[in-house]
Amino acid sequence: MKYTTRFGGEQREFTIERHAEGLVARRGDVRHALDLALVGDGQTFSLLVDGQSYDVVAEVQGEQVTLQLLGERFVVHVEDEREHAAHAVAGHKQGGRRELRAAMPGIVVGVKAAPGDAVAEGQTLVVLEAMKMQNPLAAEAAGVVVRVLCKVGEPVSAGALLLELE
Amino acid sequence: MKYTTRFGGEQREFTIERHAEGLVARRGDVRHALDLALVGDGQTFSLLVDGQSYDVVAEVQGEQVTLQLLGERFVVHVEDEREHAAHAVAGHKQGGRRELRAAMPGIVVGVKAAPGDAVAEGQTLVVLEAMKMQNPLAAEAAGVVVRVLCKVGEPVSAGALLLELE
Amino acid sequence: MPPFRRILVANRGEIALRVIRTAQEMGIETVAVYSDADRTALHVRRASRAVHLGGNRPSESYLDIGKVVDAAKRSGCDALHPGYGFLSENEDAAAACLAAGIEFLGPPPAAIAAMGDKVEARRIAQAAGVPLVPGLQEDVDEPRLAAAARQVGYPVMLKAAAGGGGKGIRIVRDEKGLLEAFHLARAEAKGAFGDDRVYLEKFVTRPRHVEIQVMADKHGGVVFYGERECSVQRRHQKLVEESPCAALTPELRAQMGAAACDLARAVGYVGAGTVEFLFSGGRFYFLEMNTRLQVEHPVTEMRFGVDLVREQIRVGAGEKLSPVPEPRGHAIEVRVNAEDPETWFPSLGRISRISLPGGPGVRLDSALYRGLEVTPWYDSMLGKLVVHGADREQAIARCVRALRELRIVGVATSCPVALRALQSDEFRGGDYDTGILERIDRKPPASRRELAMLAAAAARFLVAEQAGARAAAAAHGTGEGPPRWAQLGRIERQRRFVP
Amino acid sequence: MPPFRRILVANRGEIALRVIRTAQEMGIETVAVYSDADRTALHVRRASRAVHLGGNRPSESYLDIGKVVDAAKRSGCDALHPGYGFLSENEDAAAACLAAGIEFLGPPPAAIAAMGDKVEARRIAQAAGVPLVPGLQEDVDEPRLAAAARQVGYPVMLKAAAGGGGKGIRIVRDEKGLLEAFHLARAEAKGAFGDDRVYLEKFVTRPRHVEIQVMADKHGGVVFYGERECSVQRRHQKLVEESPCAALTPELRAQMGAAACDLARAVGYVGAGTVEFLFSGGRFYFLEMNTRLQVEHPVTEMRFGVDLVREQIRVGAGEKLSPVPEPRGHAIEVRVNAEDPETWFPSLGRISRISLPGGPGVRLDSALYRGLEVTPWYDSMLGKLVVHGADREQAIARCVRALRELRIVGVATSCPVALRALQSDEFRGGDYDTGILERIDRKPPASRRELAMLAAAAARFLVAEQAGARAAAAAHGTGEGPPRWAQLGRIERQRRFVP
Repeated sequence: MKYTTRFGGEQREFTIERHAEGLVARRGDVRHALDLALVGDGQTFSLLVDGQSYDVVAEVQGEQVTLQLLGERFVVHVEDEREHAAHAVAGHKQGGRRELRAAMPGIVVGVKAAPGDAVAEGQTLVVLEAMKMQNPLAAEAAGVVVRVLCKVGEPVSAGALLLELE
Repeated sequence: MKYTTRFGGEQREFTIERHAEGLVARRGDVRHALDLALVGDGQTFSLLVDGQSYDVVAEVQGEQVTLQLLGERFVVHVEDEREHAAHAVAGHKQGGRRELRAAMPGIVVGVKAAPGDAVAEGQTLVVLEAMKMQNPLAAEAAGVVVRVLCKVGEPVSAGALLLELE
Repeated sequence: MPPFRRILVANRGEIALRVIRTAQEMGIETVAVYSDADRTALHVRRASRAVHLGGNRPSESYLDIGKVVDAAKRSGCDALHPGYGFLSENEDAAAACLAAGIEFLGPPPAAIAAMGDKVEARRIAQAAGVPLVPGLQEDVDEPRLAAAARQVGYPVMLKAAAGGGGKGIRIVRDEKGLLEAFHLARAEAKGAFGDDRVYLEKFVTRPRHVEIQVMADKHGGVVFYGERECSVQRRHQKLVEESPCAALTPELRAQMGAAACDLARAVGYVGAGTVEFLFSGGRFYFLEMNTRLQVEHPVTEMRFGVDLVREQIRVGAGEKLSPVPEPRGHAIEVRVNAEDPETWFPSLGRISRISLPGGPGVRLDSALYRGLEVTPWYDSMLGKLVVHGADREQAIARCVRALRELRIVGVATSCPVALRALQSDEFRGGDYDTGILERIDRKPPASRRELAMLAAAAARFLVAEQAGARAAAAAHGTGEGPPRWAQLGRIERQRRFVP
Repeated sequence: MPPFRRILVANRGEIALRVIRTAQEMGIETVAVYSDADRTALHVRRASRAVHLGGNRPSESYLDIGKVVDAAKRSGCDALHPGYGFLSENEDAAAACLAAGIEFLGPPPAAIAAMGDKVEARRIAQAAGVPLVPGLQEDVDEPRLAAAARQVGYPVMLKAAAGGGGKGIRIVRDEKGLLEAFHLARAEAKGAFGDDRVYLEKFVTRPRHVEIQVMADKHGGVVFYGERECSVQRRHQKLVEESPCAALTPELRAQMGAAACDLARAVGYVGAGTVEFLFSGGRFYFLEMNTRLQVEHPVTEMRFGVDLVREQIRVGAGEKLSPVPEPRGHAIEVRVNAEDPETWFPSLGRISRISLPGGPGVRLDSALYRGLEVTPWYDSMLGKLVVHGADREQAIARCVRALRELRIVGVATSCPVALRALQSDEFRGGDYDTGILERIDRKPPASRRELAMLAAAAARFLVAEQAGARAAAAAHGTGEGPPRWAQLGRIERQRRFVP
């Protein structure tokens, strides 16, 4: 199976196959002998790459894989061939509307934009208080505010739609 | 629900009921206010008895409850009313044949009795080697050996029938 | 004879567990208090008794002095340990305990009040001869401005007297910009606080945050247990602490310790306290005194081989201070916060898996358990990893090793950032300051990128292969069943020599 | 510069992990070896590299010198750490490493061979002036018998020269029974071993097992790190160890330490070793020398604040011994064995849940993980709990506290017996001997009986109530679903500011 992985702005393809002599991963001309063993309940596995040993925790949620590896945390996007093909088609259809959602449950303590405002990338739009901390939620890209769906003092759940941009 | 519990040769009855004010346990005239809360996945619970707090791990396997409590391990037999009634009937039908089964997987390194031998309670019948240790398996009660189903040098799984007594 | 019969632990999380552990070792019963969300928390399960306080908002439970003191009285406690946060620096709580005949395991209310008022604290410190950041404490006016700045020495800071949160602060590097900055600061102060008073202070460049652990008994005895360096901070929240501080000479340590003890004596201090200093250019300046046990106290405990909670309890019961042992080696603490390491956003969820570090020189203080729900109600700190080594280099290597062993699944943690701080040349060199975290990349290192991408693909491969195997097994009706040894174990447990 | 580039760890379980941890802290790569059953073991996952050896029988993997040394050569190792057990006291393994140009992290083959032969070891010890149990080492005949017994002093032991396993041993308390016992012992020896030679030794009553930790470098340096008391044993297997030994005076400690160092010098020892003594009536007698790192070495590490594996590696690389620090406080180790605490039977199964103790002064060395299958292939020891306290009383209280926190589900462990030993008056008093475990009740204490029975009933009530709730929910089609915060957490992770 061929996988397209994306992380930190880079993209790489790996082909992983089970051969008679074991698992093999290929990227271009480079081949790695893999040995992959699940530990207990399916979130941890032992990965040997050409004899080098890694203890990996992986939370697989659809195409998003959150890894813990050598004390680091990596959120890697992984598509198999079928998904990759499907996204290539869908990519052309994406619209221009963007949503700002609550990254965590909390209380809205600041709304920094009103409908019609032009906002820049990285500009704080809403401030959410959670765990005694003020968390600014910023625009991921420049745009114009279409709707504001929250107000100061209001508690919101994680994932709640707070604001729409165009 | 009424429970009959047995441990270390003693037997006690408890009635546990959910009242408006909370859970109540009764044994004879003694009443205890209980607060029982499951932790995570169902093997650990927090037990408050009249405000006293206990952190309990309980493995419930049918009528056998293996508890971890204050650093100790207790294997308690617990029957509910229905089970208790069923056992009372079945109790009259029990036969005289007893089995010696392997308490763990291992290798038979000694067979200390032959068919026809009269053996005393506590007498070693079979020696099983497991984890580099010699484990003597003894008769739980006096009797006469009917059949020997294992031989020295043979590996056996846990629960394997080794010997029958009458 | 234990010094108390029963202690109410007026806190939650790892610090409540910390106090319970020591009390249990001393043969003292403990009473936990809890909010709705904390019914199955470890502090409730490990205490001798537990009392429900109320709702999840701290004001309905852990911050409600009436409820807490009432719980202590009704459950027959003769002492109360406030932990840190919540009521620990609340003089009313201390006074309420006093009134109820319950020993508050902290300083007297007057000492809490004196150190809680930052202006008063500076005044007392100055009177006790403790060095302050040089400056004019009162309102400075235009005529005196230039002379004052020259006297203090550039760079200087202009601060709103009524200020807070960084508003109304201007840093001035030379006389040229002084006047303009003064007018701007006044205007900003007026706008932000309705009060245009401004004062002038030396701007401490590249400050380190160094603090002294003090302990005082009721017989006038005051000692200190060396220092802790806490400069690895973000948003003024500490992330990594160590002891000793790499920048301190024995002379400076002795001076800072003496200053901290003088301050404790000046306010009639009892129990554990921490005097925080800014340290820069070989000089130290009083910042504030925290009148409680500090989060990072285990750093001191590992180095000195002492139990500071035991000492708190002992001196609270009127016993005299134990002698301070010689410190040994080097200790480092890393706070484990439920936070996204790239954004610092809180990370909420249910802890589905924990794997803890172990082996030599590793201590873990946490109230984590599998199944714990990390909610937004309380602090994001899940626990603390503390290590000890024969020297600083060993302690750093050990801390890195332990961080790699630590696995928490269900929420993201701040640990990767701590790991990168520990591995940075700046930290390893020992010459760092409170700006260190701003200079560290919060994103995972590029050097591991290829490996991570391959591992992620492998994870998806494994999941797919497993799903395929399950589907095949289901089609053939074989199922999966528990593994062989587990089956055997089960048989073993059920059958012995059954009649 | 690390002293080695890459170390092969020729072991499994907690000791393999122990070595990997220190090597990692020293910047040395590690190569794990594993049998089929150990593919996902922690030592495999935590090492830098891993090499498969073969089947689960030790002879097919961990005991196969050829395979192990070949793995070390092929993976480019310049040193090999044998741990304890397996090849650790095998002179052929040490010699094979030597021949392959790989540093064996233990003593030279000759020292292993000398101490491995118990008769030879006694001879060398005697020559080095190390006290032995008094007696006649050679065959004793009837004419010399009475005189020899009088000289040694009653009670005496008659032992089969070719003996073992307790056969052919007779204890004689006075001269009256001597001759009869002698004839019986000869007959028994003849019957059991086909050899009727018998020797005579003083019977050491109420012996304590006390051992000295030595460390030697390649430059003639030999030091000792105090003693460990290991008298809490069953079937000659240690269960609880502590340091210091409550019965030792500073003078005795110095004498035993000097004797142990003399013995190490006499055999040209290098690395870590342990000299075991019987201690009784204020006197000590050489028992044997273990030419490897001991299971209970962490007791010494906690008290001295040292890393003995680091020292092994350093001296193996030709470095000189580090100075021995002053010991501090008291340390206790409890072995955690997968055994039924009432029968000592091995307990096998899959570890479904672990909850580890933490907080001050607690160390855990284990290779446990959730999902681990405890199989009959290897030793039943799952790990070790080690605590440190300011004094013995504190250490005992801490160990009791930590044992109460430790939860392992899936197999039974020996911990309840250790807990009861620690809580016994005999242990607390400090005046105990190797018979202590026989005097302790292995059944759970009656005082908790009522509580346990109530808790068991409550557990069944809860299970039934939960099953009822699930059934009701299924009937109403509401289901259970994940808890609220977990759901929210999931949403959070998936959505941010999606276009």
